Amino acid sequence: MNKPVKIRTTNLCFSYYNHPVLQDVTLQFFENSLTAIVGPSGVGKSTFLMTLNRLWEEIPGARMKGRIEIKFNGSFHDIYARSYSLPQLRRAVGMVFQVPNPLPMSIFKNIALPLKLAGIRDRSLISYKVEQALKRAYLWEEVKDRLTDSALKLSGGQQQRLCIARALILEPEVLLVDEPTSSLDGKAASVIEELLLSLREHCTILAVSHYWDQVKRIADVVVELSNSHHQSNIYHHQKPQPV
Amino acid sequence: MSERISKRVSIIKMKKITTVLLIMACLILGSAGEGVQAGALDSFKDEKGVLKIAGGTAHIPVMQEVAKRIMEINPEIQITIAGGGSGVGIKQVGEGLVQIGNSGRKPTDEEIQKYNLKMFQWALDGVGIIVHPDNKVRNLTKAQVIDIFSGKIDNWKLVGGPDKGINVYTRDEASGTREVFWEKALDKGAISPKANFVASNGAMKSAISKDPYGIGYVSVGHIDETVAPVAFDGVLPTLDNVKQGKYTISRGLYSNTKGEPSGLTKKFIDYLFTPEGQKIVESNGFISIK
Amino acid sequence: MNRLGEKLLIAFSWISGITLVSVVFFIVGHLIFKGIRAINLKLIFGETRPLDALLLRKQVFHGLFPAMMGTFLLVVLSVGLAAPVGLASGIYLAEYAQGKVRKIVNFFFDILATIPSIVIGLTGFSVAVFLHQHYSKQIYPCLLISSLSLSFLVLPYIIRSTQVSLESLPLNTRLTALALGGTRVQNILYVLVPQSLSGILSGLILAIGRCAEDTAVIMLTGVVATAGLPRSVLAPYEALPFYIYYISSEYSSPEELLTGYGASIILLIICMTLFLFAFIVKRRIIWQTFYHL
Amino acid sequence: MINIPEKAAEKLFLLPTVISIAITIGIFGFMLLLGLPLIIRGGHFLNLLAQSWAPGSGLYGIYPMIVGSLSIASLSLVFAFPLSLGCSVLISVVGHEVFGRFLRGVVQLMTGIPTVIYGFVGVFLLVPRIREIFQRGSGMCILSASLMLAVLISPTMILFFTDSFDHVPKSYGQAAEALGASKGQKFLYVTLPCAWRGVLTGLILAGGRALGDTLIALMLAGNAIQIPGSVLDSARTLTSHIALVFAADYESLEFKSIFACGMSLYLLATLLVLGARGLWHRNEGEK
Repeated sequence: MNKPVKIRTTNLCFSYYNHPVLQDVTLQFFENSLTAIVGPSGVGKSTFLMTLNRLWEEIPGARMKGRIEIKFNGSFHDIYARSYSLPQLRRAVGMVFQVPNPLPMSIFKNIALPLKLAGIRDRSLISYKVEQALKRAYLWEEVKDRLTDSALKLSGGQQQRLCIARALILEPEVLLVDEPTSSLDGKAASVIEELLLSLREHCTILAVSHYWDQVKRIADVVVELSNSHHQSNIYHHQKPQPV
Repeated sequence: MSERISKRVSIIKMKKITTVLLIMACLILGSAGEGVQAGALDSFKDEKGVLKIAGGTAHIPVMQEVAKRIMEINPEIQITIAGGGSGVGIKQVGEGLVQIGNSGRKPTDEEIQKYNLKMFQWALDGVGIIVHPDNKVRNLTKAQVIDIFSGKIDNWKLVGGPDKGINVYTRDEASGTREVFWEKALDKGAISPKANFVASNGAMKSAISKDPYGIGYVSVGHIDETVAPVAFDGVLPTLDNVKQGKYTISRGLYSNTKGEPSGLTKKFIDYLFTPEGQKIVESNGFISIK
Repeated sequence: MNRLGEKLLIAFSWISGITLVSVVFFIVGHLIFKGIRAINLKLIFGETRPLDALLLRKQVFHGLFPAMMGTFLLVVLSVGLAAPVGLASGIYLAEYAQGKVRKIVNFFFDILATIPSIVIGLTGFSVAVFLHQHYSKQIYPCLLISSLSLSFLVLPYIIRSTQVSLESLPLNTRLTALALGGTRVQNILYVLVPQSLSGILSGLILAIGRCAEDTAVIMLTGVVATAGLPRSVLAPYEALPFYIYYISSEYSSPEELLTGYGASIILLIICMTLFLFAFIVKRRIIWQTFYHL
Repeated sequence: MINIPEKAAEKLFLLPTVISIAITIGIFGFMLLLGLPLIIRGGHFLNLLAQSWAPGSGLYGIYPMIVGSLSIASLSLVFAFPLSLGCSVLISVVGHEVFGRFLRGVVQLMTGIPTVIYGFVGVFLLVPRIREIFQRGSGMCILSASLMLAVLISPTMILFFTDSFDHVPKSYGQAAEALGASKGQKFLYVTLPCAWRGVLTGLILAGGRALGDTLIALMLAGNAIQIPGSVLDSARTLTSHIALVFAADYESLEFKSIFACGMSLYLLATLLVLGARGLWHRNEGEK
């Protein structure tokens, strides 16, 4: 792989209530590529994603050791450094969950939420950005006439794209995606896959996936986390170029 | 689009706030009402504020009637009336918790001195023994009364009634009625621990009116057709008998203030002594002191 | 266990259920049967014209209006005092407190919830007397002291309902705003609290109901038999439940007793409505009020 | 946009929590402070609990009130427990489609009936009946108060019982059913053994409500200060003692005795909480 490295983890160990989940994970991820993270269930794939935006810190009983660096503005930053701002990290590292989690408010408000959290108040800027994010998430055409409707009225696939749009509105450099199609039917899933491929141009994507066929379709690189106790095995595959 | 909606919401909010403000304004402005002409009550017209009364429960009907008349004339005045008993009245007025503390007994010299009390006796009253109207026992000797209340006599048949247990009702220690009854009828004898407790003269009357085998004591002013008075050593507790001094379990009704009363408090007490006030006293079954 | 035992168990449960239902119907029926003819405007406003009374132009005598207003003010003041403290404590318990601290805090709130109301009333009364003796002669048992004491009484309801509704939110919802770069406070204010609004609201309604029905606290802290409308929060006042208690022991005529029945029906309707409402609200989503565009 | 720094926000939420705890402790502090003169005079708090009430001879013990409180509360539990158990069996085990749901609704509504209304109805409906039926005493007695209290505390118990029955994992019941157990057997051998801690906790909490209630005992129990000899005797509870004496002379020892009552009630409440928490938490630990 000839792309520059974006993220590197060193000797990452993780446990829930003293029960080890990840042990000694040392990995690299490349800019503007989509890395699929695979492995048997319970091996800590979702957990691994959450170490990259420090979201695990909100879950009781979790412990982590090791070092994670992400390259922002040309240099690597230790995201666990004391001086590092957590909200800033999470704005730069977006996340999409396995089950779509729109909040019970309108479509517009859902997507504008990250801006509100970031303290942006300029209404015309917000409207513009919401539109852009929806377009990037292939959702604009479907919802542009009903932005004030509740987000919960959307279909599952639409909800998941809404969540992606919501993560994209802050223009993150890294996007963490946790089995984004597992709760969707085939058609909705393929829209999401297409979307992820297009997003690669703008950010580094780490996607957890269960389905090998899906991995083969979308991944530039595949990383397998295995159950073996001391070392997580890593395989780098060159993705077959789509025809 | 979003702006329009948020504006609409804020208009609704504004409307709500205005309504609340309007109601509040009404509450404040509305309280300024108009008075009616009424002789002895004229002096209350330029008063306002809260007058608090507590203590003797025998006094309550009179207090309520006077308070009603005053508040009708001038809604700016709020008069609150609480019971509690004579002891409470004296204590609370002494501590400055209320402006007028009523008592159905004379405050002791110690109390008068400690709190610098001024007392105003505005009526004469008796404490009568009462039973249920269906109870045929209508006369008891002092000795019988003492034995009944101490629990020694515990069946009505021992005093000429039906073969039923006697249910004794009494008041708590703060009661002036109890104090007077205990002193003058029971010669400070014991009251049975089995006795039921009630909290006021009114409560005593309604308790006895519901209990066919009950016996209790109550301010003469509270006796009506729902209960039957019992002659004490042959003398019935009636207004006349108390007035003529034949009925010995009698007492004054007092209103006490801390120091010389002034303002609203003074006017209230003065009103009790006007012919109108004394008429209220009489219509409530007490004996006018004039 | 044989067939007979099983039959007995089921028969017993039916007997229990029918007994309880009939007791409740008997109690409510008795009130309504005896008191329904007392329910009219005169019961509430006495001889005063309702409009005059509502605009506070005239005092109401021999009517429930002062007692109802007293109860209303009591509820507003108590819940107004308890709500901010209760909400904040509930949020702290659910979102910040951990480990030992959390256990200890929980324990104290359990105690606060179990202390008999009369003990809380006694405390309020002692505080009033203490303040009167040491600070200001203006303070004595009054509307404010009652409201303060009642707010102690309902504090646990508000804390618990807030805590429980926050804690029952799914992890997915909890993480949403955080993953989008929200701070903890933003997450609480923008997502968690609005999402648990119905639970919090039903807790508040329960608190209102508790304030409206309590008698033991107020009888020690400033309610009196006759007060008219309270002119200030530092004055004694009347309240519906105390009126019912007072009438039950001191009524002097059948008419007065009838007003007691009337007052009971009114209080019963108020409390039942509040509780019913609390049960309904819990299930209904009312986020619209918060997330308006 | 509210932008409160994280640390400040935590403090902001902590402060009311500390206030609430301070209130909880403060309530006991006040009881202790104001009851102290009597405790010192009585020599010992425990003495006070065991002494009888005879102001004439300088005894201000609250033993009769403790006996009153405990006997009224326990008798009400005796009435309410089987009734509540039966009702909760009907709701969650027999599960009659119409009546079960109706009963649950009635029980939920019952939690909204004000105590003073139970007292009011008790005075005019129950007391005269008790007097007529037993032909003894005034009708204001432990029995009347306990019966009304039983109605008051039943909803607490029923809601708690049904909740614990509903929380027994469905699979347990199914396992029993697969072995050919009937509904009644399933309840007796599976549900009840699994839910007994919940049942006990509900019993404790209902007992707490019964001990802490003022109005029903005040209005229906007659308030005589004596050690009751039978359920038809009049008695005074700790709570009604406070309600009856609170307005007395503040400096008298009689008045101070109500703080001893307050303290006893507070301590009883604490004990009940400890018991309920102990049971409940172990219960959760097992799951």
